[in-house]
Amino acid sequence: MSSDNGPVSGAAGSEKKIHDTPLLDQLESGPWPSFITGLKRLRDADERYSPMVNDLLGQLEHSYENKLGYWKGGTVSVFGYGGGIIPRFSEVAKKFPESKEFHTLRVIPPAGYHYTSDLLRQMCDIWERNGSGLIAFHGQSGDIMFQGTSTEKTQDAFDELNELGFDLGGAGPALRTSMNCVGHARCEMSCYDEVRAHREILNEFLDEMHRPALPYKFKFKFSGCPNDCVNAIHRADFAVIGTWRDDMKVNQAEVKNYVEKLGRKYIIDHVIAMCPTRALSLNDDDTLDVDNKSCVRCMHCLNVMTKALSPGDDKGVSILIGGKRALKIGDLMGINVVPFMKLETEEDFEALREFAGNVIDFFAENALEHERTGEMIDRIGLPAFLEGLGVEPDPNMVKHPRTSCFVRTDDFDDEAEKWYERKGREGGSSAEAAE
Amino acid sequence: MSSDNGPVSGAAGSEKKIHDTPLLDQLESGPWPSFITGLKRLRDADERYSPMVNDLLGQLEHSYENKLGYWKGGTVSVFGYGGGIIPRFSEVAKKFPESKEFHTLRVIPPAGYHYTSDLLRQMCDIWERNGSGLIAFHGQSGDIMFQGTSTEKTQDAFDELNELGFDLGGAGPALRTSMNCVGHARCEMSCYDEVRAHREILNEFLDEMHRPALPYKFKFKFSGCPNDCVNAIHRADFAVIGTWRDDMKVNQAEVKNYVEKLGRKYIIDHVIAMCPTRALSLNDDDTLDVDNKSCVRCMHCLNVMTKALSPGDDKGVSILIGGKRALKIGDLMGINVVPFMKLETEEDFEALREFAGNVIDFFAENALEHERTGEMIDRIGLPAFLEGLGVEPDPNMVKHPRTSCFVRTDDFDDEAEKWYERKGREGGSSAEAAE
Amino acid sequence: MAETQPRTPDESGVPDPFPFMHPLLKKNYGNWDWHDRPRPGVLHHVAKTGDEVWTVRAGTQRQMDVFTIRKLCDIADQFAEGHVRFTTRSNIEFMVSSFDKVQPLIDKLTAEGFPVGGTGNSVSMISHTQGWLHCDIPGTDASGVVKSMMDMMYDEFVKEEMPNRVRITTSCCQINCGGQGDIAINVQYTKPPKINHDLVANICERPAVVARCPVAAIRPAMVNGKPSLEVDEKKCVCCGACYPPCPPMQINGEESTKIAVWVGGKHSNARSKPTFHKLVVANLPNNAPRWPEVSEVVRKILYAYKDNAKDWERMGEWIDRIGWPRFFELTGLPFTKHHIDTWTGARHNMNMSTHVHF
Amino acid sequence: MAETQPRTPDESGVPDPFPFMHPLLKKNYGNWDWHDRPRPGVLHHVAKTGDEVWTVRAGTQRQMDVFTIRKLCDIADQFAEGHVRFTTRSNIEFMVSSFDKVQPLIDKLTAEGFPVGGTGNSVSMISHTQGWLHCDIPGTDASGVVKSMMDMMYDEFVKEEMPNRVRITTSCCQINCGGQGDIAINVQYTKPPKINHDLVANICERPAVVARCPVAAIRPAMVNGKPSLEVDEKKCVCCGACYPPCPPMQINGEESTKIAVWVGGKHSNARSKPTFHKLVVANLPNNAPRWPEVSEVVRKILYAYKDNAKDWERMGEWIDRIGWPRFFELTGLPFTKHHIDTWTGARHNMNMSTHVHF
Ligand code: SRM
Ligand code: SRM
Ligand code: SRM
Ligand code: SRM
Ligand code: SF4
Ligand code: SF4
Ligand code: SF4
Ligand code: SF4
Ligand code: SF4
Ligand code: SF4
Ligand code: SF4
Ligand code: SF4
Repeated sequence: MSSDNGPVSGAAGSEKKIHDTPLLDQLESGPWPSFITGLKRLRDADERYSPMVNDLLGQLEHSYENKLGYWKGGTVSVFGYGGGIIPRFSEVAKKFPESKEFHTLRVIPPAGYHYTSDLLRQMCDIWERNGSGLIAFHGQSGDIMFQGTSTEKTQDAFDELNELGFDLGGAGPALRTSMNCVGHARCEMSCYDEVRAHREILNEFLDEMHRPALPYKFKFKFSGCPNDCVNAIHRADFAVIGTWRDDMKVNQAEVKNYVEKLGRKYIIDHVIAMCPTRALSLNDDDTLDVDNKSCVRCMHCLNVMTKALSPGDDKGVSILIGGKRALKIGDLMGINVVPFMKLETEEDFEALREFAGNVIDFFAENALEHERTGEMIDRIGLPAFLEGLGVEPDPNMVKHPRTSCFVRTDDFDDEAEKWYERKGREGGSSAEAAE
Repeated sequence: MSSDNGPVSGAAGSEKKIHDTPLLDQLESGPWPSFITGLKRLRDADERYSPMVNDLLGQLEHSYENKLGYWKGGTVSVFGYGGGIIPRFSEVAKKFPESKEFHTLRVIPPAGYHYTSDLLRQMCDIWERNGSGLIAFHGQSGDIMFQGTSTEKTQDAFDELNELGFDLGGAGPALRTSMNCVGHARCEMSCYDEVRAHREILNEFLDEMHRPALPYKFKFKFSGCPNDCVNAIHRADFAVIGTWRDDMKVNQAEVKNYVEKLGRKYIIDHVIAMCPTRALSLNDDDTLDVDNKSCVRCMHCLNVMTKALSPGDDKGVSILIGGKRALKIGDLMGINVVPFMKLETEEDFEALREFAGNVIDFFAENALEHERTGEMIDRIGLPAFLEGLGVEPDPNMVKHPRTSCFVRTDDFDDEAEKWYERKGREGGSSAEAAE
Repeated sequence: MAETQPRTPDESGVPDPFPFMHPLLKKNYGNWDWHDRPRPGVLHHVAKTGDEVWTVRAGTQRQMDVFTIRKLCDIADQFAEGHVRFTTRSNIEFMVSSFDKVQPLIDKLTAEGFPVGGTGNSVSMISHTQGWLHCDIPGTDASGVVKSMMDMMYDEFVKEEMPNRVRITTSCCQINCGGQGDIAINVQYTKPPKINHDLVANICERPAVVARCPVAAIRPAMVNGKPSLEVDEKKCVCCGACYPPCPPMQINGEESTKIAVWVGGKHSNARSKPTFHKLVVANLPNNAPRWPEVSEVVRKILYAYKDNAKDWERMGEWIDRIGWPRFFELTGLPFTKHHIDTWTGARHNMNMSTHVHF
Repeated sequence: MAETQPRTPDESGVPDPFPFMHPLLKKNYGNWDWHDRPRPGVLHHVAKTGDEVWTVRAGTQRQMDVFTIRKLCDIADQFAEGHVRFTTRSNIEFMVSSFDKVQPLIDKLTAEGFPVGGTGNSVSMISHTQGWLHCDIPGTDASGVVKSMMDMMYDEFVKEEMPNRVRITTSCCQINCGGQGDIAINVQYTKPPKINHDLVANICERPAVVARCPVAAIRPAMVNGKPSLEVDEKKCVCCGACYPPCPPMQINGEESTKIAVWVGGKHSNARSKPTFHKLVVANLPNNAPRWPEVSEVVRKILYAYKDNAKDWERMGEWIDRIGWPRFFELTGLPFTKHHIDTWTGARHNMNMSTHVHF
């Protein structure tokens, strides 16, 4: 049980006892920046929030003692919106009255997490006026989390942030805040304009975010290449990941430099033998043989030899649907439902928005309550999902065709016809046929 | 509808019409040996069976016309046995009366399928006396199939074969006939005495073969090494496959010969880069670097360089449980339940027999009717199966540990204790600890 | 007494092979050193003792008449050393102790119509099941399919020109007594069973049949006042499992019984782990006696593999490298929704990555 | 009116980042050529225009007080160029246009207690969740666990001495808001929920709770005359999914709430496809405020990896090569029946081959 001693030495010299936190204090030592030290700084600073943070620390110490959490949910929102706030009411408010409410505002950051010092300072000021002074950059879904305010102050906090140009993110059974990797802004691997894709899609469906009405949450994530620096495949219902479909670019002179620097054996063991599809071979003259048709764009060789190898010119995205974590049926990764889609022209982006809309609509209409997109696909089968979306089956969607003979195939020939038709269509126009 | 024309020109000149077989006749052209030509030889030969084979051809032509089979099952057995005969009664016996019964005797061949010409001739003679003259070497389970005899002749056929030293194989819900690869008899990859293992186990449990009383069929198969030349993993409830656990043997001079003959690039692309665990590296002096701890004994490099590489000295077997084909829950492969077991001494073989007995017993007691061993394991979970057998869990049994957090682990520490105890025990005595 | 009391069997079990084994194999049992293949159809094994043995492998029709067997015996006696063995794939092998004997043996076998080959990186004999010849539930005839395909692939049996061995299987109903194959040619039903309601009550143990269905599509029902069974055709996956225990649930028929071709099954543990084969084409006609449509599909696959795979790559490993899109492109075969797994655990067979082949 | 009619929100959505982006990033947007890492914590990107930018990455506590944020802003203004970004892992990045500025910036950050590192083959910041600080269902405190582990691994953050990057995640309840990780440190419940039957009727929507259970272990029941819920403890897999919709089904407690450590999760598609992490140890005590037992396990795993993996191998790829037996040997950790999957599709995770590591 934490006891009280000493006053909160807040700015205005208010005379509230500060809680003893012997357990939390142990989290102040060690080289990594300490969140406890940070909280204490708040506790000891401005009276607008120091009492709240003092009691927060008290409750947290209480949690550390009893190894139990003491928050419960509730309903808090801002005018016009149904989500975006995570309301927290203390179950031990009697002991720690100042932090009896400790709500979090989820706020959408600039796409790609770019800030000026000026912007950050303004956010700090707003949060000192309207909250605890504690801000997290960022939540796992991508929000700036303004953590700790009262029901009363919630609207003001939002209003000020909103005036600054910021909007609330997602919570509940709704479209959620998204994220994109640094990509185009500072990465040579990037295969599409992540910021544009991210903003265009999310901003198109804001209604689904602000007024939760989906069967369950729905998340987009955007990575510029298969390195997937935002973990989209595992964590997004709809992952957009850059790739390319022509040959990678090879600078053989730079390849030779790498071979010279690292040695043949090193290159063979760490590049050639690590290619997942044996698409690489080192020639006897130290140049690289790339079998681009077998290359699966895993990025490995490009990652090792950044100066020698780069993505091709015919760039675009893959879309993987259905990633999520453990609840109910276990972790799911997204399935590659759109192996390739161009994303350059206005029409391309339009097509992406349309496809995203279709997926959301299908989800809204077909998922059971509290069922994620991936669970729905598992339940109805991928073919039914594709049919619902009007997406044509493609071998890149599967690791391999079915191994089970338990299926009714009497319309196989009709289905085959669709394939031949499609190939005919593509043959007329696409880049693949031009090879 | 096949019509009759011409007499059966059998030995004794009997005057039965031979059936027209225009469809079957089309299977006589082409370079591959024709079973139809063979059947016609029988039809045109000895009157003891030529009428039967004539009508058999008639019925078969009828099947080819209508694309339907016309056999049904029934009950036929020899004295003292409950299985081993596949009874066939014709549904079109009116049209083809001489082949109205066409039973098959499943007979266990010499382990490894070794024959003398003399032995084969004796079998032919017996089958001319007691059957159709049609013999299959061998059925997919490993039996010699003496195909086509009447209910009446079945016992005689068996008696003669049995006098010759041959016994009936399995059918029905019973232990089935097994097979082993050529192995020790003519293969340098072989890691144990397949003939001995095969014969000792099967002959121990003959009762389960001859008097079917298991929930469903149970099959053993024996391969001398992981090349698995009898397809044991997919097709056996109990697969015994040779392997070794010390270092493979490397003759570096022969390695160099291979590199010289085939070229560095070839060896790198076809051996080094094809090793599934990147356990190989080609040194700059054309010798081979083998990381034996990472090698999974896949056989590939040994297969390519038969003169340079061979299995180590500390040989033994892996046992995989639960393979089967499609019915009910889909194809299953065996799970590696015993990653390593020595198989050299009398005690080793005794231990194998005992383990096999335990598995059969567990199957007999726990499987549902018409449930194969693999299906049972799927239903109860591998841990329960291991516990039932008193087999300790080993990481080699799994591709990787569980990825699902849905499990109750409150006795984790007790289970951990068992592992440490076992490691302690092994540390005292085993080869692993001696590394 | 001979008539009334039959002979008691000698439960002798698996026979000892040593009395029948070639003397050099017996002598060097467990003591071999290395092998190579001097030419297609011939293996050359060298024992640690220095002993050498040559093996000549030849194709047979498996289901043999005694005259064929006796002819092989004659060859064994006259051109080899009286000892033979059969392989897992029903090929016959003649062992000889001197290389001199190899060519005459090959010549004789060839002259008598037994193809010499099936070794190394060739197409070996198709693993063979029963079919119309003997089985009680067949959708097609195994022997006819095997003969037709082997005729088409004869050259690839007697040569060793494939990237690695090609092991083909066939199954004459969806029970699939044939194994997994680099290529598998299997009956695939395409319609739910047609029930002869008059017979069900007498012939079928109804609860057992209900239990046999993998998707619980069968339920007991009264039809025309008789106890029978009903199939929910929306659920039925046309597996045919109900047919053996209940023959009135006829699964076969012109409309229903089709052939599917699968690829990429593998039993060996060499390089990649063993795998199941995967669907390539379904709904091919069951076109006895020669199955030309099936033959054509198999041929396409075989030669796409031959022309494109790297040495040592098995069918499935080749496709893993080049990717399924290219496989379908190279073979000119279609990819459809039916290729996408819908069975339990289907998700495990999906592409949950950005690894994509263009 | 200001009081009675609140402000209508400007539904502005995702803000445009360009006004905040470093000018060189903006200028070369989509036009970068290559990069390298001159030292741990520093990235050097070269654009096709020839422009160069250096990025210095530093660790933060994510959950920051405004004073910490302002300190970072001061550093950005004085030692960098006023522009920063945060990474997927809550590290902060300062972009500068000349290499000269790198060292002073590093020195300042270090002096102020912000570790510079987390790039390339280092251990980066642990992905961080809420825990006792804010969540309504936590089993432990994320911030405390992260702080404790990062202290232990500090050296590996500021150096680049790992075979490849190490990405660690933490989740403070079994809902797992943290992702997959090379190493994952997650709450693992070990007991079925304890039900406060007096509260169920008032607080819980019973059918919704019943539906939430993945193994159908919950059934409606009358307890002490009140409608409540019952758990079949034999079936219950202690997942905690019933707790959020029904807080009287308390899943947390000293006896129940333990920590499990997992390894080999991977998000990138580099070389191998993305994977889930796998269980290594369960039942570790939830020993706040420093979790020494967890720390020790993580340390063992980390250094076994560091000492044994080859360059570019991620944790899971390393283990795939050396094998799980050797992983358990090198770390000294136990393998138990609980490591053997029992969830739907368990079979897919079994070793169905003779590929064995000795
Ligand atoms: C705040 C945050 C953790 C953090 O500290 O970063 C978080 C916190 C919560 N998550 Fe989460 N999740 C957060 C990102 C995630 C992620 C990661 C992601 O989005 O990439 C996941 C895994 C991906 C996914 O969507 O599956 C995640 C999977 C869950 C789940 C399980 C969903 C599932 O289908 O398996 C739940 C439970 C639920 O939704 O019923 C959940 C539920 C919750 C709740 C609302 C608990 C609850 O049901 O009451 C937590 C509120 C904590 C609080 O008091 O603020 N949270 N949650 C993250 C959101 C911050 C933000 O907006 O940026
Ligand atoms: C004869 C043979 C095919 C051949 O021509 O080689 C054969 C023929 C039959 N098999 Fe088979 N199976 C034969 C080897 C196999 C194999 C291969 C093996 O043993 O390696 C398999 C796959 C492995 C396995 O055991 O799963 C096999 C899987 C089946 C199954 C499916 C079992 C399953 O659990 O999925 C059945 C159906 C059943 O048992 O109910 C079956 C059933 C049958 C029946 C008895 C059909 C029936 O239920 O009435 C067939 C009798 C045909 C006949 O008239 O002789 N047969 N059957 C093979 C046995 C010959 C021999 O004794 O040597
Ligand atoms: C004779 C036979 C065993 C028997 O007891 O009958 C046999 C004999 C040999 N096998 Fe086999 N295998 C035999 C069936 C198999 C099978 C089973 C099958 O065909 O159904 C397999 C598994 C096939 C699969 O994976 O589906 C099999 C997979 C192998 C492999 C692995 C090849 C691979 O890369 O995947 C090797 C290694 C090699 O090729 O060097 C091998 C190697 C060998 C060697 C070289 C072993 C040796 O050192 O003597 C033998 C000569 C092979 C050759 O044909 O060149 N044997 N071998 C079988 C001949 C069958 C036939 O007539 O065609
Ligand atoms: C800044 C950041 C993106 C962002 O928008 O914030 C980023 C930036 C870069 N990543 Fe990443 N990655 C970032 C999170 C990730 C993540 C997600 C995560 O950590 O949760 C992953 C997936 C991790 C996983 O698989 O679980 C990720 C997997 C990669 C990889 C693939 C590595 C691999 O071999 O598996 C590369 C390639 C490489 O290492 O060269 C990569 C490469 C890069 C490069 C080199 C790209 C480039 O050319 O500029 C960037 C510098 C990396 C470095 O630290 O040396 N990045 N990168 C993220 C920094 C996180 C941090 O502070 O530690
Ligand atoms: S995902 Fe690709 S494009 Fe995006 S930052 Fe990572 S490496 Fe660069
Ligand atoms: S990107 Fe990956 S798959 Fe493609 S060649 Fe390089 S290592 Fe191989
Ligand atoms: S399984 Fe191995 S030991 Fe047996 S014949 Fe084949 S290669 Fe030789
Ligand atoms: S046997 Fe297989 S795993 Fe072992 S080194 Fe050779 S190729 Fe690699
Ligand atoms: S595959 Fe079917 S039809 Fe062919 S033998 Fe086996 S059970 Fe009979
Ligand atoms: S064919 Fe198969 S799925 Fe259809 S009813 Fe019969 S057993 Fe069931
Ligand atoms: S992991 Fe659990 S306790 Fe932690 S933030 Fe997510 S829901 Fe809350
Ligand atoms: S803890 Fe999970 S498994 Fe147990 S009753 Fe609750 S929801 Fe069901």
